[in-house]
Amino acid sequence: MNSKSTDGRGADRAEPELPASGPIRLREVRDATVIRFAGDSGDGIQLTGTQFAMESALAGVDIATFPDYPAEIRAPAGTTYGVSAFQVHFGSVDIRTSGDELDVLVAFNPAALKVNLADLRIGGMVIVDASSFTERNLKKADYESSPLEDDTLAPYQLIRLDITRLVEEAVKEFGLSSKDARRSRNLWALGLMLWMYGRDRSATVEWLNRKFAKKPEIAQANIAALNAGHAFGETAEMPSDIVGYTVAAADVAPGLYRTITGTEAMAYGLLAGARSAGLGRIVFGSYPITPASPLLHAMAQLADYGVVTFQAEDEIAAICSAIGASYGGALGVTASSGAGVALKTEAAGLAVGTELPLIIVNAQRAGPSTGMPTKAEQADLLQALHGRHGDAPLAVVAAATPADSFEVAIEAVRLATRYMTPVILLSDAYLMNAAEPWAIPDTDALPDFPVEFRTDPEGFHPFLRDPDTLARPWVRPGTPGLEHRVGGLERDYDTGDISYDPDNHARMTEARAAKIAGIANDIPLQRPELGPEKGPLAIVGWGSTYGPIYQAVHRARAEGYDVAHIQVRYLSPFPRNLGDLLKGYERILVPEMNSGQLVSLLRSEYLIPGEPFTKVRGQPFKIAEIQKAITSRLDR
Amino acid sequence: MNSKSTDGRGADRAEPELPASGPIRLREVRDATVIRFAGDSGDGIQLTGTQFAMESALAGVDIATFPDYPAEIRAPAGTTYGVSAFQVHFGSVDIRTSGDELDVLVAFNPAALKVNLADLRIGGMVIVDASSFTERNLKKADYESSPLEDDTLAPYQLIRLDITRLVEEAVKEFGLSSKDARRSRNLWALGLMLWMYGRDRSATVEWLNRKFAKKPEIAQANIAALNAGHAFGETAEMPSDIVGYTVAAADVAPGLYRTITGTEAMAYGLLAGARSAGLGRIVFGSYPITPASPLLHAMAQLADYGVVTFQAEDEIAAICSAIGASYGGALGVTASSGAGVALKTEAAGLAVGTELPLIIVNAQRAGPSTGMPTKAEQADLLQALHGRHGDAPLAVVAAATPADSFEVAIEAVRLATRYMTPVILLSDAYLMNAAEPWAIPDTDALPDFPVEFRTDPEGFHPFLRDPDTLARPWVRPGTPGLEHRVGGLERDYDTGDISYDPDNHARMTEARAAKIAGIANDIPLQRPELGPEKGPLAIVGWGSTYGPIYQAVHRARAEGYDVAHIQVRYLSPFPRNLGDLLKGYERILVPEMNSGQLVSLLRSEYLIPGEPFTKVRGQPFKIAEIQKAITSRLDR
Amino acid sequence: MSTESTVTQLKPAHFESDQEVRWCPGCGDYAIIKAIQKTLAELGVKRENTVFVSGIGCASRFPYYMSTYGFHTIHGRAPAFATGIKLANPELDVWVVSGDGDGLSIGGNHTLHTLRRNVDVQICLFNNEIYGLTKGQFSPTSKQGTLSPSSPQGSLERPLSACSFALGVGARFVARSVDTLQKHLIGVLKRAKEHHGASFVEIFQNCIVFNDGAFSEFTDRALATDRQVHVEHGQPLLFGKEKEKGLRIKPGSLQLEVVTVGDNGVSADDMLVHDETDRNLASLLVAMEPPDLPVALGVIYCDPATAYEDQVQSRLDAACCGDLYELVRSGRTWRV
Amino acid sequence: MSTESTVTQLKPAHFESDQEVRWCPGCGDYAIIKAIQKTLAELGVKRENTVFVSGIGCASRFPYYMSTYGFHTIHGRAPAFATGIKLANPELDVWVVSGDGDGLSIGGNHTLHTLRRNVDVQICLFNNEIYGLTKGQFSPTSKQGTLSPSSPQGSLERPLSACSFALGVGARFVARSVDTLQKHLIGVLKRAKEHHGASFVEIFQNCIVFNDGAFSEFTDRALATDRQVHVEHGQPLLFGKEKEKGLRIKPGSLQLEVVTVGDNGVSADDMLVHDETDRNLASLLVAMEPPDLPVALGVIYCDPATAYEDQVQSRLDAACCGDLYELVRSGRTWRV
Ligand SMILES: Cc1ncc(C[n+]2csc(CCOP(=O)(O)OP(=O)(O)O)c2C)c(N)n1
Ligand SMILES: Cc1ncc(C[n+]2csc(CCOP(=O)(O)OP(=O)(O)O)c2C)c(N)n1
Ligand code: SF4
Ligand code: SF4
Ligand SMILES: [Mg+2]
Ligand SMILES: [Mg+2]
Repeated sequence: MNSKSTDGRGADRAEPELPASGPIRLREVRDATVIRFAGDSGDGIQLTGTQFAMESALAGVDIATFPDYPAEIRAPAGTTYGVSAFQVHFGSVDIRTSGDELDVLVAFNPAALKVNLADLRIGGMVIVDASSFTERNLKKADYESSPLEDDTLAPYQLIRLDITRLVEEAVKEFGLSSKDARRSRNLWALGLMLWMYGRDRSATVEWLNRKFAKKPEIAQANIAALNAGHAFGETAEMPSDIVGYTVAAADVAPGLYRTITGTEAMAYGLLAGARSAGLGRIVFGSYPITPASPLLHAMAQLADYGVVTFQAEDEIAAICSAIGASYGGALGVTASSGAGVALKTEAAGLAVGTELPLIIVNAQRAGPSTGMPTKAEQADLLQALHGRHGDAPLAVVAAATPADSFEVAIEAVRLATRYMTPVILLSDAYLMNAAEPWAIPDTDALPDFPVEFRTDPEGFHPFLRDPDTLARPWVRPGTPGLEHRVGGLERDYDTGDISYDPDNHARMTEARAAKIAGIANDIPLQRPELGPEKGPLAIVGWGSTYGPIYQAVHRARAEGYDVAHIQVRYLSPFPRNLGDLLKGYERILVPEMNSGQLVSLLRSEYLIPGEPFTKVRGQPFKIAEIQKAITSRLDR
Repeated sequence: MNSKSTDGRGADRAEPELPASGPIRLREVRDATVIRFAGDSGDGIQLTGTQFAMESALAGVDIATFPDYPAEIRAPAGTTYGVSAFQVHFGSVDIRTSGDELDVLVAFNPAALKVNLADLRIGGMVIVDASSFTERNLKKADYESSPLEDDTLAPYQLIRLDITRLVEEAVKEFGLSSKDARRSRNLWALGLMLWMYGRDRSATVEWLNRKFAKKPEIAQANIAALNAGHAFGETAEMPSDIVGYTVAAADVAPGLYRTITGTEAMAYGLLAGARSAGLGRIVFGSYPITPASPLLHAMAQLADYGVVTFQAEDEIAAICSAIGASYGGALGVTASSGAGVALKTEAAGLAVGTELPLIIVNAQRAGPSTGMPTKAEQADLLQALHGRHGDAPLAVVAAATPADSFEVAIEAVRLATRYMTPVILLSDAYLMNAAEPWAIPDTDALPDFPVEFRTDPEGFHPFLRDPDTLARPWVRPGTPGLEHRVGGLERDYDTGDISYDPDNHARMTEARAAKIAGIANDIPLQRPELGPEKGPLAIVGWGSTYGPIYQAVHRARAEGYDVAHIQVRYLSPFPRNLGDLLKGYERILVPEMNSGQLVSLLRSEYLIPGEPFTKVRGQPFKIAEIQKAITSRLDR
Repeated sequence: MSTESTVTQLKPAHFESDQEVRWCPGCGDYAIIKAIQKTLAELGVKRENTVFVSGIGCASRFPYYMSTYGFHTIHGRAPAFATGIKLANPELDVWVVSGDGDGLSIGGNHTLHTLRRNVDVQICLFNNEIYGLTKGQFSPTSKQGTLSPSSPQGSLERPLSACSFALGVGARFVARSVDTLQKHLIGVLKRAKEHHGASFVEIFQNCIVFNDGAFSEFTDRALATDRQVHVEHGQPLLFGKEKEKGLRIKPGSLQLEVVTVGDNGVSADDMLVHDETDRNLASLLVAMEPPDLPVALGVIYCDPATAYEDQVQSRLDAACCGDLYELVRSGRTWRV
Repeated sequence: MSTESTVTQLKPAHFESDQEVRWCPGCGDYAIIKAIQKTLAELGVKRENTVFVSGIGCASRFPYYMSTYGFHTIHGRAPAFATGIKLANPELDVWVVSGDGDGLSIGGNHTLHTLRRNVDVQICLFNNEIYGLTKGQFSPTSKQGTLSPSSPQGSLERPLSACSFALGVGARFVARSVDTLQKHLIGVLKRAKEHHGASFVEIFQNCIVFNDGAFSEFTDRALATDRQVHVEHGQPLLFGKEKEKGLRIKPGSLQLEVVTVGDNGVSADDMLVHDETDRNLASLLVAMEPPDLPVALGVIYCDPATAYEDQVQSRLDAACCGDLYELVRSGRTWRV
């Protein structure tokens, strides 16, 4: 988490103080812990995890979460492909990933155990609802024999609880059907885990009362289950080998915090950027696609903030509507993934040719083609740079963490409007869904870069370039005297009219390239996130590999390895000192969730022997994987 | 021209023998000459040029031609943007370009003079139809005063002829309206030029009789005009400072020849490739776009050869129909340019994922966006390699000359069918329209690479890979027992079923990459076209820069410069020795009609400091430009 | 497999693939796949000659669950792939399975031109009036005001009528049925398969998760008989519990109206008789909406015309396999 | 410029840009641009509030020749750009100029959904039944058998009827005119401009170079009066030299037929009266083809509904410009 200090404007507002953690038995103390709740799509796993994360955050520990739902379609109950999971990594050190191995796995049925057990560290704790390990469920999960009976779970600390029965008891006073009662299993488990980490339950109770305001008996039953789970831990009913853990609060920068997903941060950032540019209206043209749809949904919530969402008939219409909106004087934004982004490349070329501002968000997912729609990958970088016909340069930036998406989105808007260019904003399936605490910024203190629409007819032509930025003027249709035509045919440098003149084409091609290259003078110089400016080894990352790289470098350095972490936010153009900086290291290692795309750009651009370190498994890197790569290169 | 020797099968056929050039006055002898006919779209310029080229070819000289039409829309007569031109480069040395500067310009009106004069070499000859230099026409061409009167033409050898009047006289016996009479101006001029270079007229006469079989009087009038022009040269009426030229026959390899455009060669090559693969049916799915449409038209002529052309509703449907056809067991081919190619990238990704054979022809034109639709550029190379979402490797080859398009097309079919992969075949606006003599191959001697469709259900699954090629089996629907499903979702390596397994995704991603990389072992090693295998300088080209590079290197070497020409036909994968070969040169210069795309690939791939030499003017390089680049780098 | 496929008469189960069906429990798609498998079995088609082509969507997962040839392509483009398959091999029997988003939103244009060209494929559009696979956004057929993740305040767009669209673009076979009406659906599918040329079949399909009850207004047991008219060529357009109601042209107008037998002297013969070759009648029928008018189900329009690929094929047959050498040496040549 | 644009009443010439018009001499587009310039002048619109958006094609060069705002976009997508412009600024008056290839082939789907959503733009489709700019290939509206570079043996596809398509997808304004009928065309264009919501205007346009005389069958002087019926709301559907012929519903059917006043007792009042709000009548009218039936020209259908962007705008107006800080600090927060 990128914890910038901030005094927000909240100082004058009443905020909950850090809850004192309640009276507690002997507890082990841990730096950080990773727990995962897993069960059927129908078991309310996502809510359980979110609540646990919230209570932890409220307790002031740092957190990172990651939901992992089944492929898009709701699968039949009990099947392995119907398993839904939610992982929470929390601790007193700063947390930048959702964690490698699990310390605790809570499995509501055999399928959930089957799918997730591999991620549990040897010796880790697995809590199961024994009552769900029926013949039928075992069969659905392809278990020959019950893992609770055979020695499948030998390497782990197994806690078998008859959660279903316990819940039914807890709620029977409310006279719910046993089917409805089972629905509270997740809250019972949540109660137990909250107890285990000495967390408060009040926020959850509040939330349940709000959520079921219309059905108080359901609220009551759920609260009863929650308390029962907590009590179960507290009381002697708990198997003796279990003790609660304490995870002390992290020392994060002071300020007002909330948790935020990459999707939310992106939506807020786009809006903040538009406000900074003085643009009252965003036209967000999009077509649903996993994992970009959540951004469409988030933007649709912002109608009260001058955001128009247009669900187009396809991705082509989506980007075209956004370009049209920019021509019309609003901020045009479009977002998609995979196949949908491919469909936008023709129109993106028009935006390059007509030099209109435009934001194209690409929530990358595993390809090629439909690939694995819910899984993360970084394989669209070269497409972002070169995936258009003709020489069609534009700006490309990438978000590094969920919260970082806010700042990167603002920056994208700044570049698009200042340079009259499309900007591709790269995110991915992991970043969009992952969450982390976010130091709420003072929105009055955000950068200010108001657009000046041209209104003066004097000497105007549509491709008259600003000497500094080489940007052409932006004109709002409706402005008298500035009526003009733009289009995809090559334009005369001096008049903006159609031109087939060979020299003019060369000149315009150079101007378009020079304009984008010039951005390098308007962005921060590249600095390492961690480690020295020269040295034996630099780990160079972009996008969502930030977390694992940062942690790996952090740990390696703690162990005395001289390694640096360089995180490239600006991918087109590169910061102007990037080449020199990189040449200061003997070795360059570039971890990417693709077949080596950034590394190929660095090699071509700077002729440095960057080394690819690739992972195309639709999953984030594990800290350990990168740490191993570091040590193996520096040992010897 | 790539004059491979061939004895064709024509030996047993009666072919016209080399015509003895007629009795001729004192003639200067020239190696090679470039002449250009220029006039209104309506003046029959293209026919005139084509006929001149044909007569020259029949006379055994080597030729290269290039038509240059106005932008797509027919413009009003007499305007500069309505000017149509046709250039013929012919000579006794081998000709590989349509020529740099003009030796002779024939201008039918002021606009034609205005537009083309700049290309005439100082001292060159300009022949004008004086009678068309009227007030009105001069104004349309924005001439303040008549260039025939002022000293605009001082640097040149001006021949002002009252062609219109001369033609009217020549044809009056046929009682045509003077409007119809004017229509024969082009033939009169053709007659004159044929005389000037001592060419025969019989083929033209034949052709006129055929063309106007239904209107004999028109045929007669045209022939009369043709003869009159010729006679005009022959007789003393010719200004004294004009003499005829002789361009001796080139010593090209023996064989049966015809002239061929890149479009024709591509169409024939695709058909030949399908025949070599044993595929009786090609489904050519396309949507009209300049400059790819001519290929659609050419394929539409091949219905009798098992070619189905499908004019789809758009480029997406076009490529999808082609992929569907390949799934159905035919050879699917699609072709487009610029914007149209961009629209195909999503579906191309599906062809990569489902591993189906497919040929995608890209007739590159000047971009970005609509750009300059009739002009040539090479700026889609990086798009061809990287312009898809996800890691989606495929094969990319490029044609170097019009005739070469035939061989490259066959090779594209071989790779597509042998490796079950889409192949992008790069051409451009210049190659598609340009023509050169072609040694007609013995079609029985063409390579043979029959496809073996899988029919055996034993142990079959759709992604079972051939151990050598890593290609999956190709199955014709209709085959009993092999019913199977393919799609865009990731497939299990061992069963072909849908799989979201992370390790499997990594394995399949590697397999797809390895398959394409493996092609490097199945293509010729890279060899220089000219010059040494090691040395101070290599000029590396791809596509239509072949001609000017070859000539420039040829000339530089003749002048003693130690330079090599390397022409890369295979762009993905590169020939396996390319890196080593290039490392053998001190300097690498890469001329490209783009902002430096191949050079960026070479730098990234081999870490060699390749130097870009770019030209983005929508026009081919001039030999002199490249020659100068060579000498400037080797002098000192 | 190979052995089975030589069996002349296959059972519905023979058309199931070995893949586990992964639609939500209770999804209307289960009923539809059963109906299609039954249709194929009853028509006695060969699996190896049958190809299911789909785009992307819940409905589009269809091919994976069939034991025939199948191609799960990309979103919206299935009709174009299907056209290519028919051009490669007109003998194949090609079915397109699509959804309201796949076939009418992103894919509307391909559906349009495939119907216009009259390519001999069966286009089955599973209309659940929602984007299922992407978790419930409104679609082009969603009712105005639909609350969805992308329309939290209710969708603003006026819905497209799939069948009016099909008729407007020149489809020669337009039919409609409902996932839950097994017998009726199978009857309609058989007609679609038998029709030579493009057949368009809209199937109302319930998405139990994201748009449950979208069609209950006319599919609820209680309402069905009064709100559905099952059209049959040559039969009067009657409906209602005792077929006591019927349709006729409101005199002096071009509107349909419901009349009840017996009411001011209306007799059964006054009712309009269905003529499936009458395009004008078809457009009136597909436009009917409850509660005022019943929903028309069945083969609403069928007026065959030559199929596109037949014309292509006959041209190829006319003159095939010209000699390659003759071709390349065509035009003027010379010998050196 | 700036000064002119403050002049209240502009002349047609004021709507000409400084660019040289580059259509082929004799192209029907010249007449159409004149008509549109005259329409704008007569309606007294402001240049600065007018935007012409086009795709790619000869017709689509249109915006370059107008002195208003203009956007020459990419092939087939103009309606989507136009929608974006209206969403950015609903005040602007947006015209889409497209061709039969641009608007019905590659762009068919965008035309469809823009009409369905009822975005307030005027879509002028210049239908010359050919791809002009790319030198004459057949288009989706070309007659079957059209000889063209891509159909040397004649095209096989059945043509699309632009207006049947528009009605089928729910357009609320559908009209037709001809390039050469200046007065009529201007009248139709004015109605289109006045109609709030999407207006679809098909203009038969002669491509003198690649498809000359495509419409002569009903535009030739000699034939015009007998083969064109100019429809007007509330007026009987009469045509012919002396308006002696008329249209009526063939009794007991849903077909139109031509009857002549006087013939077996037919009187002028027996003729059908045009009701532009009747969608069913409209579909019959647009389907009429010579020689049996006259071609219907004029405003064939007009039945306004709320425009898409008006609904969007009213939502924005309802609650605008929320406080950013309030937004980002929403949900549960804590202080460290
Ligand atoms: C090019 C592209 N755009 C978007 C998507 C995401 N997507 C998949 S299915 C779908 C719509 C599904 O709705 P529908 O076609 O009605 O099928 P259903 O799921 O309702 O059966 C969308 C938008 C995609 N896969 N590809
Ligand atoms: C994506 C794309 N595909 C194809 C083309 C080539 N193209 C330009 S205009 C056109 C069709 C023109 O026909 P129409 O729309 O009827 O306009 P017209 O020229 O007849 O006025 C085509 C295919 C293009 N420019 N872009
Ligand atoms: S989401 Fe709806 S359409 Fe999709 S499988 Fe589930 S119920 Fe069926
Ligand atoms: S080609 Fe046809 S449509 Fe295009 S400008 Fe010429 S005449 Fe007009
Ligand atoms: Mg749906
Ligand atoms: Mg047209």
